[in-house]
Amino acid sequence: MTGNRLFRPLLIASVLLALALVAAACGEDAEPADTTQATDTTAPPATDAPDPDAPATTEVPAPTSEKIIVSLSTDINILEQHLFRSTGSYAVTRALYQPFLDQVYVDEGGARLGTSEVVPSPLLDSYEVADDGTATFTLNPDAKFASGDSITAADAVYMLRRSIEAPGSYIPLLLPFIAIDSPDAFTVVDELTFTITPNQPTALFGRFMTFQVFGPLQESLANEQATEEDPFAFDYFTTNANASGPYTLTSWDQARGEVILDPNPGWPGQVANGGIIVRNIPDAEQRALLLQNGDIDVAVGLPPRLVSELADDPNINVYTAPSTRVNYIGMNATTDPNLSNKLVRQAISYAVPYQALLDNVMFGFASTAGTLITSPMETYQGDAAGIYTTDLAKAQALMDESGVAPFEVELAVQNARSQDQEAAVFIQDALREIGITVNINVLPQGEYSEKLNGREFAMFFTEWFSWGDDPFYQMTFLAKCGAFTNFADGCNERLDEIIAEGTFETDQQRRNELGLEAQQLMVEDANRIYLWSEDWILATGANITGVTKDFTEVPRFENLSKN
Amino acid sequence: MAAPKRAATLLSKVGMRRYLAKRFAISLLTVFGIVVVVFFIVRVVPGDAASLRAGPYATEERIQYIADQYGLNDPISEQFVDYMSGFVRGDLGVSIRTNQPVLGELLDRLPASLELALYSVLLAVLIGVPLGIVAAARQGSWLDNSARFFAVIGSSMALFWLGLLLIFFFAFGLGWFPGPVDRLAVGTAPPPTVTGFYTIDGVLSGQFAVAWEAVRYLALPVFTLGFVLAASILKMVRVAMIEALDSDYIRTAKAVGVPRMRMLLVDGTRNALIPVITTIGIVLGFMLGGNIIVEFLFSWPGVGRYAFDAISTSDLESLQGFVILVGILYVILNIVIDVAYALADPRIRLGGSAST
Amino acid sequence: MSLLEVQGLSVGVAGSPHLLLRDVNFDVKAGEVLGIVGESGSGKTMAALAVIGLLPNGIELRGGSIKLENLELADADRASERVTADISMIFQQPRSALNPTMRAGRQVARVLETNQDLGKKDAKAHSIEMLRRVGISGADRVARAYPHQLSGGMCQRVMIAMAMACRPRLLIADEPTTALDVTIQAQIFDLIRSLVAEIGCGVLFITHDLAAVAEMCGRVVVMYGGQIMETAGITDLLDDPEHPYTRYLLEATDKEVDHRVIDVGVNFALKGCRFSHRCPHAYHACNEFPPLFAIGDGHASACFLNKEGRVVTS
Amino acid sequence: MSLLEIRGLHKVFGHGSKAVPALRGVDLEVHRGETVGLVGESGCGKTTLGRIVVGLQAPTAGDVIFDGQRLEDLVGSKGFRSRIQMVFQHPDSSLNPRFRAGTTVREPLQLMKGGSRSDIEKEVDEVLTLVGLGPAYKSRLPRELSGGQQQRIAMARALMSEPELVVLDEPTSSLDQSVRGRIISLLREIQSARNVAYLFISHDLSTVRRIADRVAVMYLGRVVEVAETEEVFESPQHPYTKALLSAVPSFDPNQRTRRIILKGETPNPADVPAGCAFQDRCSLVHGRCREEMPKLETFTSGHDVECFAVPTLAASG
Amino acid sequence: MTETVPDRSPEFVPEEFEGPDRQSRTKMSLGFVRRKPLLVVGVSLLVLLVGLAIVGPFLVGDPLSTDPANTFQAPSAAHWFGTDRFGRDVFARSVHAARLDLTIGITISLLALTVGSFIGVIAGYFGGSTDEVIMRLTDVVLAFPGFVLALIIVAALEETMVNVILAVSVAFVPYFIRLTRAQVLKERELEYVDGARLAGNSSMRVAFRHVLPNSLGPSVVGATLVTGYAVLTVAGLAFLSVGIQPPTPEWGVMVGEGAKDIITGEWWTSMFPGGMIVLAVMAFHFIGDEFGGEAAS
Repeated sequence: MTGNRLFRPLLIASVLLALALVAAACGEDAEPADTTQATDTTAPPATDAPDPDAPATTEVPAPTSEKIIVSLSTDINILEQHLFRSTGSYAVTRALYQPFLDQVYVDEGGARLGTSEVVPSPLLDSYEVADDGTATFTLNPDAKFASGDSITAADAVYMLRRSIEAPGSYIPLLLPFIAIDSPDAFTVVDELTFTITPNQPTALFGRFMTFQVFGPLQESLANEQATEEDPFAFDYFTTNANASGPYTLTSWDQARGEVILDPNPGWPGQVANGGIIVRNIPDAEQRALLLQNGDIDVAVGLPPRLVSELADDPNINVYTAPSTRVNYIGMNATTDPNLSNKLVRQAISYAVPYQALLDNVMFGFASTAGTLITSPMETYQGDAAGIYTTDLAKAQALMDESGVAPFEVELAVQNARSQDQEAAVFIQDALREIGITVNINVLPQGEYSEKLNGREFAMFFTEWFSWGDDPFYQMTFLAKCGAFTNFADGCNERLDEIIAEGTFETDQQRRNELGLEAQQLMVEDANRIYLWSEDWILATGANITGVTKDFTEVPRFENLSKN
Repeated sequence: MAAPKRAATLLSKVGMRRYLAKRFAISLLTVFGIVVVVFFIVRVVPGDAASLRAGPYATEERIQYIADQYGLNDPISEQFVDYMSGFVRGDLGVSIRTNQPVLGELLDRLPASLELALYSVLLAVLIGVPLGIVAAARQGSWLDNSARFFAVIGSSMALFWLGLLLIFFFAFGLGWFPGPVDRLAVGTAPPPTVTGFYTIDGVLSGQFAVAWEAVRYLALPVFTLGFVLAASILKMVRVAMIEALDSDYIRTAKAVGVPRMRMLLVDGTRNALIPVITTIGIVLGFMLGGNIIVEFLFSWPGVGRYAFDAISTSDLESLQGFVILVGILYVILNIVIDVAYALADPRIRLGGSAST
Repeated sequence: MSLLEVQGLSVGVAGSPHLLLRDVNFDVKAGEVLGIVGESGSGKTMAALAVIGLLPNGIELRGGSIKLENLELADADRASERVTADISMIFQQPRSALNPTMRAGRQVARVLETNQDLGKKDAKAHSIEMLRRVGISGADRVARAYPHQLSGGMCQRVMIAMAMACRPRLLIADEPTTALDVTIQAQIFDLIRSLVAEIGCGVLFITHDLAAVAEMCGRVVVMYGGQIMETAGITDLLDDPEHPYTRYLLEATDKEVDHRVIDVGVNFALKGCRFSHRCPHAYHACNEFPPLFAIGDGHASACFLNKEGRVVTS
Repeated sequence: MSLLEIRGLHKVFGHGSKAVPALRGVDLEVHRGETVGLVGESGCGKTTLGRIVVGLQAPTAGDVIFDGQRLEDLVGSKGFRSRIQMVFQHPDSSLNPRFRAGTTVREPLQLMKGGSRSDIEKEVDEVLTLVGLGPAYKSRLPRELSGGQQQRIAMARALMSEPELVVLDEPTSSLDQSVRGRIISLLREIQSARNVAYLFISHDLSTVRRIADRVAVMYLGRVVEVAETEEVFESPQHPYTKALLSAVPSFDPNQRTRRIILKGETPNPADVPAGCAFQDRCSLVHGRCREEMPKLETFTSGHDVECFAVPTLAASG
Repeated sequence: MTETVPDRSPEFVPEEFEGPDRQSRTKMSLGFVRRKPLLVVGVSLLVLLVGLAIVGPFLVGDPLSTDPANTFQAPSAAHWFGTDRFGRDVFARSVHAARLDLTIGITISLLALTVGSFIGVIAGYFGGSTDEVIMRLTDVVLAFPGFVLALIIVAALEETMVNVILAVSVAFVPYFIRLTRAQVLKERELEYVDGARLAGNSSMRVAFRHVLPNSLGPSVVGATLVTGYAVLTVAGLAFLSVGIQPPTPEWGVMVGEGAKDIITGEWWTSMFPGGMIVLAVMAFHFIGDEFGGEAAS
């Protein structure tokens, strides 16, 4: 046919295009190392770029240490130390703001694990606590902001006051535990000395002072940037920083979720690397992949299943340590009348497949929770307290005894929390066995916390992590009658008494007794299903050392180094 | 016969100008409608914006403080007036999640989306148009049937599934392309911004390695989208071309001896491409927002990914901004398309009798 | 010798056994206007499209020969090469027959470019001249206009200019004036006649209007249901119609008829004469396909009966 | 008194600069039981006139008086619908493709007259028989009918309400020649059976000649000549009528020699010159034609012409 | 007619050729398969899927039943599509999902068709300012890509199944408004509409009894395509964890859940349900395309 001749050009064009595509794809194969080369050749100019916040970048005497790439699972959204909203933000602000105290660390399995002993951080020359609890801090005269200005006692006190007075900061939640209720507790003694005077001595004071929210902020800069509507310059510090910590903010590309940090020349401590690139890579699978390929050095927040896979990879180090974190499902008796029956709650607690959750959701990277006092936590006495193990027969018996007819209940889960969602599937299936139909409701974070705060959920997942590792502190938040964060709304007056007594109790024996009774009460009340206590996990390339776990369990950068 | 419909006036410039003016007026109206619709849809969202802004564990005082600060206690009509007046000044509000102006955040991310969109559409046009023409010209042949088969598969393809498939085979399996991470490798600094397109900026600044890397990172998402888009373009080109080839004027061209190839390209394609302009517009419009899935899948730092993050964190202010931006882009795009359409079709350009 | 000779032409829909054109024979001499007249569905347009090689998709030649000065056109391969220059065609809907996105002058010019090897510039000048010759006043202006800016009559003139620009030896005019007003029709008829006289080409003039045939043609082919009923010189046909269908058609134009006879559509499945299901004289023989019986000089009728009702034998 | 009287009817489509006048002052009468043929070329306004008469469109100005009452007063009133009906040009599209013939024909009765089922059915059968089809056709869908049969159904629908006037808008122009004749005969028979008046709109002069009692010729929104049919065909007066008649193809070779080929084309209705609309194409044009619009004036009794040149011709001829 | 000619012989019956007459019977024959291969593929696929959706759930296991001992089993005779991270049978889930997805898709499409064509007729038939207002509103809705519109509506409402259906329907309504309106505008010009008016129909009756049924053709074809797009949209939303949520057996949910497993090599948890989506959508598109449907925006 004549047609063939005439259409050939078009046909050929299409075929060529297709071939070109294939060729383009195949062409990649020839140069697998190309990506890294590109990285090497192009990265320096950008990092060398002069930055007003970090004029001294090039002076850092660390020519051999490259930047370490840390990938996070969350947004880096606010660099304001008092308003941070995500782990990512917290990690970066911790790098930018140096608290006055730090923990003592011990080496364990290649990682530096924080102990509960605290020492002055490089910002301080000395730190003393008097018997009445008054703490005197003397600043290191060499400690400087990234701008080169010295850090003064006035800056420290400004920051402390700000943390209390600024609307929107949730630091005030912390202060009752260190017995501080007014800005008058903070005093400038001289240029380098200031004091903090709590109402009474507390066990937690030193621990709290290691949190980045108590890192100095330059008063003069804050006043300069303040406006009438925004007297504490929150807007400015949301995107800018004059660092007092180990790093300065070199660049922040919000769209890519990338922050570049360079060592802060004014920081009196020792930074073990040439800087940090923090990247938000929300997808855990991608973080794992990048880590395997060596594209990133540190991956935070990998799900247990991936960690268990990566643990076998010789190029990857996986660090884990038990944590006092508690993962539970709250059962709100007031929201759902069926749950007001204690026997039903107990039945549910017996029905949950705890071991399957530990094995198939957490892949072993968790320990038994038991109650709000989790197994790694001080005063834990699980078996003695009679914590729940899976026993469907008992569960069914309790259901029968309760006389409650089979019912439906909603179980709320946050959309971003995949382990919770996975656990929900097992729990849904398990509760069917005792006639309870669970409807899983997955909600976005904002809506979830709002409804959680509003006590709208009958059953809901929560994870809680108390900075400071204290059982009574933990229970104050989660179990105290009427506590804002007691989302399950359970209330036991005896438990309240125990908490009140335990919080300031210093005798270990007594603490253990109180702990055991509290655990027994919590088992009996069964206001929550205590699912597991999640381990602290960090995965890095095999050439990375200096992994640090502190009270907050948020990644610390300054000790990381790459060989 | 029928009532006179034909006012065959030879107006050209006046007609075009009037056409554009009308088009523009309608667009303004549409934009207004978009803002209204989005504003009110977002306001019915369950949840109190103030407590969302305050974040978890916020105290009542903080929530009240925030509510006052953002005027959330005002009557909805007042809030709307505020939003509108802000909108007119180019203010789309402040993100709940990040406390940053939404417009700025969106504009930061727009180049990534546009780069992805344009390459995808380009690929789709390069595949879809020639294949569509060939299929139409050889209607009923095996080639036509394969093209149609491809078109159906393409338009039936679930983007996320195709994306996964490609990632599975080409990134994880064969390792030909980088994993679905970003526009560039972690650690590669983007080239100096000129257009915001890394491929172009890389070339402009002489950083060819970066440009090439950008191409490699673009490849899979572009192919994912391009494949799907090519299908709809192919389908439309084929239909339009068949219609054109079936038309009386093609028969005329044949009857007076216009060579077949010329007839195909000049008479056929030219006329067939007029409706295709609309399709490409629709496709581009689809891309402006439809790429949420692909941007999510490939962690592409564009506006779609931004929208996804906004949804999953209930950041309605950002979501609202995104939807409005997409709506406006779409409206602008439509004007451009209509003008292109009018330029391509003298019946519209010159006014007169064309009744569509 | 005939310019165009069509013999035994059969055309059918792909996949269907029934023929849309069945054993069609006619010829056109140079300088002659041959009319093909028939009602809708008679196959007259199909015959024309078969001749010019533009059968619609899905319709195929089933047999017969089409010879233009001894060049066989029914052979698909050679058809596309020749047809264009030697045969051109004008259509019923002048406006849609022109490319809506191309200026009228350009449409004429490019025909000149391809068929007369003119350069762009010459072709343009020539095209305006062409437009002038088809009676367009203000040809410059019309040449710059797009089809939608022109009236139907004007479009038909442009169409004719294009057809004539090929200098065809055969012009097919398929109901060229059906869509036009009667006063415009008169103008177009006039134009066609004068151009034919000037160029000397043969014309295949297709229409449903017997009166138009009477005006334009020397000889007529009457078709019904894809089949030739009668061919004759125009005077013979009007004065002395032979075939029952022709007579029926002529009577319908001016005589009172019985309205109770219900018209039915063409049945392409009929074995015999396609008119037999309507024919008032049909009898058993009509289930055979009737050949054309010659009755006189250039006069033939496809009916087993002559008009006296006697059976014809050939 | 005439059944229908049209006086100074104007119709303008569109507004402002886009306004296109379709009718520019039409006068016409139709008497009971007669057939008036309305002829003219496309765009002359004849269809618009028909649609106004049946009330499908409203005039811009002027009066339509039906049986002594103004149409605009009648349109809303009950029973008016049934008195004037219309048959359309395209039989294939004038019937609802989803309705069986019976449904189509029954509908006017049900909606406008009512009555018992059996009465309606009886009447349907009767009218179907009248149009030459019979009850057997009730179950047919339009696509199962030939063009002529469709047109018969359309006529049956129009006749169901026993109208006094039927506007026939080119009812035969889409039909084949052989069918056309039958429909004309049918129309005649219906007229004698029901004493219905026809306004027969057509561009086909030979068909009009066969059916009309009187003929009105329209050009660009005006009636330019009106007379008894034979008078118009045998003794046309307006130069346009003459040209129109002479342009019709004919079996008669002599006709061709008398042919008047008009110059140019009908002007754009949006842009009609001042004075006589026919001036640019007319061989008899003189100064007055360009300044003043001629009026329809009596040439002989029952023969009105709208041309300044005509009385002169009459006098000299 | 003419006296000299004998009348039609009363015994004469015109004979026809044997075999199929015109299209009606040929359509049923095998030639049909050859001429419309895509339609045949589409219909067979659809019949298969609908059958699976209706009967399947009775034949396969419980889609929610977990089995911690048998997680991530590769496809085998026991588990055709393997098992997922909960030890659930992917095939059982896919089959249950077929019922859900097809029901949702068809519901959305019918809902949008009904509402869209109703509004479309009103806009097209009554025209004028009614039309203008409706079309401007349609413009506004069309300014959002359908997916985005559905997304914000679902995000704005409670994420229930009903809301997903409503939200996605809203996104497709303008498509049907436009299709119907365009067809009504064509249809309105036809003479039977005037005929109906003259037959005494009120304008409402003309619009809905005469014009609407004749204008539905393109919309009905469009509806087959929209059914496919609706399935895609719902699944896409579910993939993004918007709308239908895990552990509901729904294809998009399943792909979303399974996407995590790709990196560890368990391709079957996402590939099979994804393939089902594509097959289902293809079935509708093969059918819709064959009847001349065009891509919905």
